[in-house]
Amino acid sequence: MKRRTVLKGTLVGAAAVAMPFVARAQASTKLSFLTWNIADQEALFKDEFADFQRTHKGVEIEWLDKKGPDLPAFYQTQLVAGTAPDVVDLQGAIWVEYAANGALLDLTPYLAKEPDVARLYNPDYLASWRYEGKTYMLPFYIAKTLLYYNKTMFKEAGLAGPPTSFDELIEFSGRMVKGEKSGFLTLNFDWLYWPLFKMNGVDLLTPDLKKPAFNTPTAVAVLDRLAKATQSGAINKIAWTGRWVEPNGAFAGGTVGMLHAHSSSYFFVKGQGPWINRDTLGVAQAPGYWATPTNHGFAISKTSKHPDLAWEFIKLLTGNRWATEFARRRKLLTGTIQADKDGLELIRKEDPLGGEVLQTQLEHTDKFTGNWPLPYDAALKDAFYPEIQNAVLGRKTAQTALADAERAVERVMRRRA
Amino acid sequence: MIWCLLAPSLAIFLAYRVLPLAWNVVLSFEDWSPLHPARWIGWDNYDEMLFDDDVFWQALWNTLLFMASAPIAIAMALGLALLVNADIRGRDVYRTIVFLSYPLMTVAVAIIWRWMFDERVGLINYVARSLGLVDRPIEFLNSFDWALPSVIVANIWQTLGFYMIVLLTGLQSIPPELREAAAIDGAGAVRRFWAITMPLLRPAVFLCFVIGMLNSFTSFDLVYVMTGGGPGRATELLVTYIYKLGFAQTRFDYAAAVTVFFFALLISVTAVANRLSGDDAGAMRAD
Amino acid sequence: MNQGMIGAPPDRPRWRRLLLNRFVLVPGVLALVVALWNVYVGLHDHGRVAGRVADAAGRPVADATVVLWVLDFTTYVETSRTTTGPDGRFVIHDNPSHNIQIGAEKPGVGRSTRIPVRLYFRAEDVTLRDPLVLKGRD
Amino acid sequence: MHRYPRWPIHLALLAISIAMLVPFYWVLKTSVTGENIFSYPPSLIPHAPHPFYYVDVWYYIPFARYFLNSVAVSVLTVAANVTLNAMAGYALTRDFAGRRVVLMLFLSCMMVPFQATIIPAYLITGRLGLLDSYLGLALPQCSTIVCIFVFKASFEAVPSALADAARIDGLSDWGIIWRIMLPLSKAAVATNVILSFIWSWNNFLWPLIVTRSADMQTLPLGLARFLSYQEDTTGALYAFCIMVLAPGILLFLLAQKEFIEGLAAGATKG
Repeated sequence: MKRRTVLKGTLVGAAAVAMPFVARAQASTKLSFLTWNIADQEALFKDEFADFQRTHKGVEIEWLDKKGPDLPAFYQTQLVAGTAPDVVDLQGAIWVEYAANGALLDLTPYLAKEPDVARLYNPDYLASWRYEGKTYMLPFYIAKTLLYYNKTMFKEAGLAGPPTSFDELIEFSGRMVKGEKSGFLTLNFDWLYWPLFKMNGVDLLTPDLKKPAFNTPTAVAVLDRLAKATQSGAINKIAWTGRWVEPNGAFAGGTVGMLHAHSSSYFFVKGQGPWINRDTLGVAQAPGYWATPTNHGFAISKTSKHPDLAWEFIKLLTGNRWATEFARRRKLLTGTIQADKDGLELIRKEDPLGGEVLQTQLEHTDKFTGNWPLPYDAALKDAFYPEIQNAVLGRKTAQTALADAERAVERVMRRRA
Repeated sequence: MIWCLLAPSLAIFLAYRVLPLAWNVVLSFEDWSPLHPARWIGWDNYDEMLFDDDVFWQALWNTLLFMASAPIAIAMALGLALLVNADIRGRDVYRTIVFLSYPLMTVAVAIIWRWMFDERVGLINYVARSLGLVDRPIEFLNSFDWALPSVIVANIWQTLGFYMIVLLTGLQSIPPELREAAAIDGAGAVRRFWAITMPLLRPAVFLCFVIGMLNSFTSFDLVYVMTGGGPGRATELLVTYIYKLGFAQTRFDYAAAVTVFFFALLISVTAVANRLSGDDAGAMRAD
Repeated sequence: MNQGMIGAPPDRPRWRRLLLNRFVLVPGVLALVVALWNVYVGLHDHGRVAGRVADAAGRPVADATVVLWVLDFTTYVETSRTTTGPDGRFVIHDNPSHNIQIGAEKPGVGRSTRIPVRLYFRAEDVTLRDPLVLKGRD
Repeated sequence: MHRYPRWPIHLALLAISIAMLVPFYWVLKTSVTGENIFSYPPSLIPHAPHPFYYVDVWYYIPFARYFLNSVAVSVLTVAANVTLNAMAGYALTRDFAGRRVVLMLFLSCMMVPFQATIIPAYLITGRLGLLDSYLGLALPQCSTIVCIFVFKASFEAVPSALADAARIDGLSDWGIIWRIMLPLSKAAVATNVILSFIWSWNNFLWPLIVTRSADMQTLPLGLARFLSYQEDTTGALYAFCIMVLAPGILLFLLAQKEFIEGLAAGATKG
């Protein structure tokens, strides 16, 4: 009798201890879904999950959201532990690293099986997720760089419109320098500054992506001019040192002539700059129409136990209905053609200037740069950018900086490729 | 019985310190990432670290500078300790104020100081400018020359109080008779300090020093939030580099090599410091 | 700040030493404050926003349309509207937010500027001190 | 005996105190004034202060929930630290074979940078089935070396006669720790409480990795919400800083006397 109770006790205890495992084992139809710093859209996601569960009875959805810099740390730890989320929202080029190392599911077969799905999306954006001929992600939301300019400061400097060439860009910047005022800012993470080089015909790598190609006289000249402009204050130093808040904030402060950034900047800047309206803020493509995309896409982890379910899930999220809703609520573009058309209409009504900004994101989408599908993009960035900083902040001459950058990049490619 | 008492702590350290360290040691000889199986590659990682990685050396140098700032802080703290050790009214209040910054969350400290150093609205620049010390603002955290010192300042601000308290009690544990006797023998204040106070303070100083070294990785949050290692590599510490290698570049194998090196470095520095402080100092004393 | 249980005179009865020391009192007081605050919130969160609408001359304006905008992520979106009574007063009953804007208009009399209203907690009941003043007839 | 003027000391200390306090003031000021943070010059005294950034913080993140999580984890950590460290500290005051080895082990454990141990630590926690649980959050910090030495020091200060007498009365080691050592080491306890509280309260990287579900997040993770894109959360960010720091500071002010004593004991005699 007594022994039995004891036995029971121990069993219960054991069960309690083992519970987490059991729980994980039982959740046979659970989709875990990891997003990249977009916790503010909880309401939307809840609606979307409900919609999904209506058609897929008894599917439990676990939603996780992590801040940008933290997400890779989290996702990789989960990979090691074999508990990677089924669906993950990835930004920039990090997906290539995961794809190349076999962490992500190749979506090409699914797209082949359902040809009309691919037709939903802007082909250029969809194409930016192709690696070795395979597509790994569907567009969640999209953005590429453009040129914002402060019309008031342009008038003061007697400038008619936005620059149409690198020379003009530098020259205009110089003309707007006065006291606290400077001429130009760019965001610098994720190669967002690369259009400045590309518009001068400078390429980072050879077309086969095997060797660095940036250490040319032209590049030296470009970098040198950027450095000189920075020293003279025509280009605000924050362009090379700030990440997100600093450059956008500085532009919102109304003392910087131009901001080279992607569409998300608009809302941040508008939030902080009371001066901003259609007469004071100009929106244009960067010279040469070159732009660096920073897109968010949905990938499926290869370790997912329910790849088909996950596919259904991201199809729903990126489909017209919810993409439109998302575009409207978050005021951005999703890469889903119809959704962006409708969403843009709605946004134009509420906020014409915002509409203008987003319009640029759908034009010249054939002129992407700075989005090389390389498995070691992060290492490359880390090797290359500090040298650029050295040059523009006057630490090294453009020549030595690029030479050192070349060595660093070659090292990465030698070690990683 | 003794071991039963030690068991829980030992178990925790085993699980969260020793095993991970061992893991790093093994990994440092492998080619591995969360995404593909491990392959033994011998000394390659170390070879790359020592002979083919400028960033590593830069980070190492910065880390050493960071550690070297500990003595400065300790010296300041010692001065403070002497001040608050004087029998004056309200010294408890002073102690509390100076110590107040130690318990703060490092991430928050970083944010606070990013704010203090800010170019436009940072207090430091504002004061400097209104006093006419500088004509245009210094972008502390964005300049190669200022970034590391700025981070160090923030670090000192946070740890100063801790050092002070440790040294303060060191002072108080010195029997006053000694000093008085010396005074009677006609030793001046300065001489008394060097002949009597300092030697007896050794253990406390040593402990401060050890803590100071540990700072070089406990202040990961500080650097990570304040500068993220930039501009360029100006504030890259070994810890931030390890973190970046692992989680930004998915190179845990290589990061492991750096970790092992870092660990060895810390141990040896501690051992040396221990020798210097007369072998039986502070926490190291075995009896 | 340094007086307290530790170093307290031992002659005091045990229960007082255990209860009447700063480690118990301070958290206790805090808990009390929080509790009271929650009671207050509970009694005042019906989402009532009351106010008056007047014209440029300060006369109350009857059946003017009053609109409530609520901050949604980055922009304010209209959530509800009502009309003023004969005495120019209005009451909105369904404000869900703590960060809102109120504006009024009446064809022929004009429109008021949107006044931002910040509340101490969601759906706090408030009565606007100044009336919404309609200007520029359209 | 020796008289010296007090005022220079007061002057110096006053200056230092101000220097130490200014950053607090600056952040406090920013958290209550919404002045355009990109305009120069900043105002030294806050004009039109208002508490609404704090209201924003409260609603930006499920503050209460995160707060409770942080508290739960911290309480766990503190309790564990006091008991385990007391046990270990006591053991280290006794003589036994391999004592020096243990000491060396502990000391070298201090030298392992946590950032490098995340992955194995995570795997181990997973093996224990403690992922995404309070215990899993607390475990790595349930015993901390510095605190062990604090206990060791203050136990050594207890006259050994007491312990011996107790042992003769047939009191077990366990009994000695609880009945004799701890009551005589209030300062050390306070130190343990505060240090372990601070460390667990401020922990950022570990919770980031081990928590999955939204309602297991701790306060430091809430910070992420304020570095978000698109919104201007600057004012709220500093309000949040204050709100996160307040508990730690409060606790410290409450127990600072004992804390400082205990820390000191551990420091010098350890």
